[in-house]
Amino acid sequence: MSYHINDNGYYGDFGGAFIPEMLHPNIEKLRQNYLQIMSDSEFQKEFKQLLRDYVGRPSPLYYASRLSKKYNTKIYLKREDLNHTGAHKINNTVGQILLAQRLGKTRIIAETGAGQHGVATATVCALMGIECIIYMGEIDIKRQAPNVARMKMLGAKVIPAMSGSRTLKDATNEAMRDWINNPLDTHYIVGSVVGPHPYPDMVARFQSIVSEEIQWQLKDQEGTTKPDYVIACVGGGSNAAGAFYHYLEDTSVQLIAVEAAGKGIHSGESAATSILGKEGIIHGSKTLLMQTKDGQITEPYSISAGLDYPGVGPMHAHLYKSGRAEFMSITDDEAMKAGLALSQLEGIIPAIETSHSLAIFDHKKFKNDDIIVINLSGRGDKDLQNYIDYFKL
Amino acid sequence: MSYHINDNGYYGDFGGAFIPEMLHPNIEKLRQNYLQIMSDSEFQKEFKQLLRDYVGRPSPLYYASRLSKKYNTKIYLKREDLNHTGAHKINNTVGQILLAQRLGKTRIIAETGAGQHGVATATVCALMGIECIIYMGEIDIKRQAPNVARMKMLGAKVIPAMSGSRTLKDATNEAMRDWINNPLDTHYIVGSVVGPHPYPDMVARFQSIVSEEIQWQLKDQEGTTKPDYVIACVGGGSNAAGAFYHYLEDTSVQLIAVEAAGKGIHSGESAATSILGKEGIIHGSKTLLMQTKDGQITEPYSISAGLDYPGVGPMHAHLYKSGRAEFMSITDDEAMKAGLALSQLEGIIPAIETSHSLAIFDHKKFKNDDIIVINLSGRGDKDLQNYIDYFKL
Amino acid sequence: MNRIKQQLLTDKKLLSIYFTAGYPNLEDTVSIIKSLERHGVDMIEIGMPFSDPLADGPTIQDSSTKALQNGMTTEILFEQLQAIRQSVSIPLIIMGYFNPILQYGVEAFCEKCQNIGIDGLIIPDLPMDIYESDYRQIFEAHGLINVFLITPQTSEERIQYIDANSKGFIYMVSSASTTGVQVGFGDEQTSYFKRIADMNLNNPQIVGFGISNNMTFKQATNQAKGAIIGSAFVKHLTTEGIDSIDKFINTILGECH
Amino acid sequence: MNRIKQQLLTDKKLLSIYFTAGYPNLEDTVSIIKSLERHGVDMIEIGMPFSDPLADGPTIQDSSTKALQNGMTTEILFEQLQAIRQSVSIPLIIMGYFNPILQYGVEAFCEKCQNIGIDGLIIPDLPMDIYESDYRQIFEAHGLINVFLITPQTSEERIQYIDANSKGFIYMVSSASTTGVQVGFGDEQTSYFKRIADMNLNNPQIVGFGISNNMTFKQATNQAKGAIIGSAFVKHLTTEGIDSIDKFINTILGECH
Ligand SMILES: Cc1ncc(COP(=O)(O)O)c(C=O)c1O
Ligand SMILES: Cc1ncc(COP(=O)(O)O)c(C=O)c1O
Repeated sequence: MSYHINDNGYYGDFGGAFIPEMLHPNIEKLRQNYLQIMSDSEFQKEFKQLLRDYVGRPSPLYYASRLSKKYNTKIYLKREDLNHTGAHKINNTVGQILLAQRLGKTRIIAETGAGQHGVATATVCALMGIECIIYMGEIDIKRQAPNVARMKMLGAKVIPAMSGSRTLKDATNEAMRDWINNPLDTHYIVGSVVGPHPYPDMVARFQSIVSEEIQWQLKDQEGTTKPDYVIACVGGGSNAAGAFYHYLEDTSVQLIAVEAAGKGIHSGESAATSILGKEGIIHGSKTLLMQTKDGQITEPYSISAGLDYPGVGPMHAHLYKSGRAEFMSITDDEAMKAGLALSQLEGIIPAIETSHSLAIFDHKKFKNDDIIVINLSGRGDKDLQNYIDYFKL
Repeated sequence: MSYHINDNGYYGDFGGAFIPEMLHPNIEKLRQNYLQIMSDSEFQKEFKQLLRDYVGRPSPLYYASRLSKKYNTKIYLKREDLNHTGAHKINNTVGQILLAQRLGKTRIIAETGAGQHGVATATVCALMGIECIIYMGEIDIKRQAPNVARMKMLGAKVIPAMSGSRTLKDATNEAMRDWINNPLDTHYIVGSVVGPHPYPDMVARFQSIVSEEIQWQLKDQEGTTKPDYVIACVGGGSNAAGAFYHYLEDTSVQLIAVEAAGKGIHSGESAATSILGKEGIIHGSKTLLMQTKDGQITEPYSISAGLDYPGVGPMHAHLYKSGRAEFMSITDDEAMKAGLALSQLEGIIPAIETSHSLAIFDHKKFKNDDIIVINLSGRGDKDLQNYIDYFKL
Repeated sequence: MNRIKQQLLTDKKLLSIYFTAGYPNLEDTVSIIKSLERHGVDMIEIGMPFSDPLADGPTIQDSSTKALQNGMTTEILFEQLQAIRQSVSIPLIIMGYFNPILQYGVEAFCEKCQNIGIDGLIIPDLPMDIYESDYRQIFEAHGLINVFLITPQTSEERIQYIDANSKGFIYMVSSASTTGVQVGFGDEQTSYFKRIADMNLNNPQIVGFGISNNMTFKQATNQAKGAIIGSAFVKHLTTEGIDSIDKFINTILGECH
Repeated sequence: MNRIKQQLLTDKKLLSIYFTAGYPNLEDTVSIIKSLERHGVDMIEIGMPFSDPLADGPTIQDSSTKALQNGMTTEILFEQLQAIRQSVSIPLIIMGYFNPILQYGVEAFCEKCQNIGIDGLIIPDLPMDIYESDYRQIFEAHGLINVFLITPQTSEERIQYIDANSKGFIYMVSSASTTGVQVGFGDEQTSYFKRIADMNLNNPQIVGFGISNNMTFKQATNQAKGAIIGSAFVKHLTTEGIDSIDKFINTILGECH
């Protein structure tokens, strides 16, 4: 069984491009060109150079000795929090802005949840001098205020999404509407491995730099390119896709995807898509999503804006259904505690999204010689107020 | 003429250790041991490994093409903003915490202005599991709230300095008092190239990694290890010391130090130490400082908490007096504008401290083939509220 | 013969009206349909409300949210329409996003439509290639016409392809926009209308998006076979309620139709 | 003979009092000095206020800030002391941080002190090695004794070195602390006092820091030659003003001295 995309744009049963005709020209142009553009050597050169000189790659693979000691196993943190703008999201936006330029686009739109993708998009737009519009749920605008401020500093226009749950899902709807209304000059920089084909594959390829680096970094430090486990949180699934990518076909490496259980999986306030979801269509792709019996998309909940999404990317739906990856879910409380623990054990304040991955050690035992790589997808600066309020610091 | 420290702990006429007897044992122990500890190969190995895997070094040397175009010259940004915790300060705290461990210390104190050094100190203390107390002026606690939140998340205790101007100078006094009261178990991690010998030299050596990297990075990109100019802002002077270090003796490389002119050099609200200061003693070293005729230390002012200090390190006093470096001063308004400009030109939101360096292009013309390296000492996340309020974004 | 095809054979310019089922009130569906037919509308698109109608503008989006809050479901809609053919004879098309249909079961959905007497479907997020490979057979087995869209950005080649695979009419989106965004037609649209007319397609075209009064209706149907009004009608329902539908239709068709 | 040396030759235990010049009021300096002598104090340390007194605790720090706000300067202090020797005969020591002295000019400062009749200086942030190399000659040329500190952390070797270079007494800091922090002496201090006494230094020792009442005064002077009170006296001035200095001295020395 393959875990990569097939020629029709599917991962197993999931994927495809369920899009309104209005988006057809844009999506089709992307589909026809993305692989060729991305494999062009000039593109690769420019991409790699920006990743190095602008983003600050390679991000370190840091052996967390105090955390390892606490759980009596070997834990490496892949430090995407050290990237410019503070999360893995920028790997993708750097790639897509170069692609957008080659497609002749002069206006960029994006959706954002935690604001990290919005900031990463506003950043590359500033870098290239391109107009930038960011859609963000009204609730998320409130709970991720620092990132809203950053987008404004970077010259982007932030438009609140006022419908539905006023979070990531609704921001995505608004971005798609914008694209429908501005098909010629605009490129939509989707922020995760979601949306119609070729987005999931394209974003996964841009993020695959993460596991590409893990391979040689682990080789340097442990003498093997293969960890026993790779662990990542899943909102849409881009940081997980990046961390899993080069290990997808090698089943000796166990993959663990961590979702947000919010106030508890069965509390009615959660975003644990794989467990609670059913197959369906959201934002242009067939995947797992949380929905009513009637096919209405459910409003998810998580304390973490970046995981507060009712779907997962089609790659992850496939990894779940096929059993290739283990899916776990972590509540708000567990995540917050794990975030504080990492801060005080290793001096790294993680994004609340990432804190979900860090919380699994209280649920799952590992052997003392297991090599575990956790994708530390982002830093917690954007979440400080939430942490402070939560812990009454 | 040498620009490095001499055997007596002086840079030319400046430096020394004007300390109360109560600090003598600590300072003396440091002085006797720092060079030996720092040159120990185990120490170097651990230090370099933490810089790589934990801090994320090397920090990129990024060619800022849009900025270069705007000013018709070649501008490289040394990306200390990409370090873990977001500024150059951590280079020094990683070094000092390793040193403190070797000196058998179990409690760490530090002063902080912008909060970057406080965060960097709290970070390494969490990393090593060592108690951490941070002194911070009450005014700075207000204007750098995100960093206060970070220190708390990291488990540090933040104690407000309520005397004097309630900024960096007063926090430093409090930290010294603490050290006097706790001479046995405590190491004081000074955050800049200030304080009694051997601090200025020790901090400069830890920060010298910055120019060490610039040399080979520039060689890679421009075929020469030597830029025409190296530019850095100066609060106490540590980021400048790091960026200048390996170029100090090579006068073909011009050094520019940028100070905060606040509301104008002669407004009475400024921190332009070299221009306004006279020789004297502050925080244990003989240097240039802003003071009254009567030798009372003046309360400085700058919109940037990290530059809001009435002294400069003795190395910089010497660079000023000898003419080795050119000193410029930039007002609040000029700095804020330059910060916004970089955000929107290059997608990098700088710390307000750093924005001062970026503002000099409106004061000084460079040739179109000049190679200029600006030390981008930190990111602006901590300053977002100030930027937002200032520009009413 | 399918009622849509029949209606397309008449030589009048067709007025088709979209409304969101369950809006303004859950039980308004049947009254609205009857009223529309009574006042001269030629075809009706019954909108199945969806939580995330990404091809629609704020008006239809809001009406969908309200309809769902009113309790509208696929099941209830089918119940409401159960006896519709006892009183209504113009073509009825269900317009809905694909996920609710998928959850209902595509085959079950089509069967239900057939039993009720629905003539066609418009599913904005079911692209033609997926329809062709996976669903055409089912739709056709139940006598349902699936209507495809073209836009000003659709390439000539793709228009030909859509035309070749369409069985009733082509839904011609007047401009690149989600519903309700346009305010009137300018040169760009006029030349687009002409360009499509000149292609002499097999399927007649009905123009949708941006039609809100007699002028835009006339512009739209100058060369096309008909026009669809959505947002403007939903807005009318919001402000005027369901009792003055005649007034709305009259302003569209002009006083003396 | 220098008044300090003379005083040290008496066999009584010496009480030395520190106060901040210009506090509580700018003009209190002379009255305080006179009152202290009148009520039996053996030696006085006149504190020159400094903006950043980093070896002092909050009490002395606050009094310094207030004194500066009151307008105290080096110039004014010298003016106030100009005629002090007409009425006061006990040793007078100026205690101040080095920067104001440096700005005044070390030589000019010493000359002024000599003219006034100041006997010694305590400059906490002027370490012995710098004093030795740069300033001893100047101080001695003007008959000034520079007093050095030792603390519980000072090594035996360094104590010997300080003793060898001291010319009056050694200021023995009772414990590692900025002024005003201690509340009483425990075992640690007692054994420290004993350890120093056993060294049989050339210079007598006067204990400072943490002396606030008769008990701590007695403990401190059990083996040392005398004790210096700073924070406790400044606190007394703050709460009681300058008129009840006798009461303060009495509690320190015990009722029947
Ligand atoms: C730090 C961080 N981690 C994870 C996520 C979740 O996104 P994804 O699942 O695409 O990695 C986000 C989204 O904003 C994020 O900011
Ligand atoms: C980002 C940044 N730059 C510069 C400074 C000034 O310090 P220094 O002059 O020691 O580099 C600070 C101090 O906090 C800082 O945070």
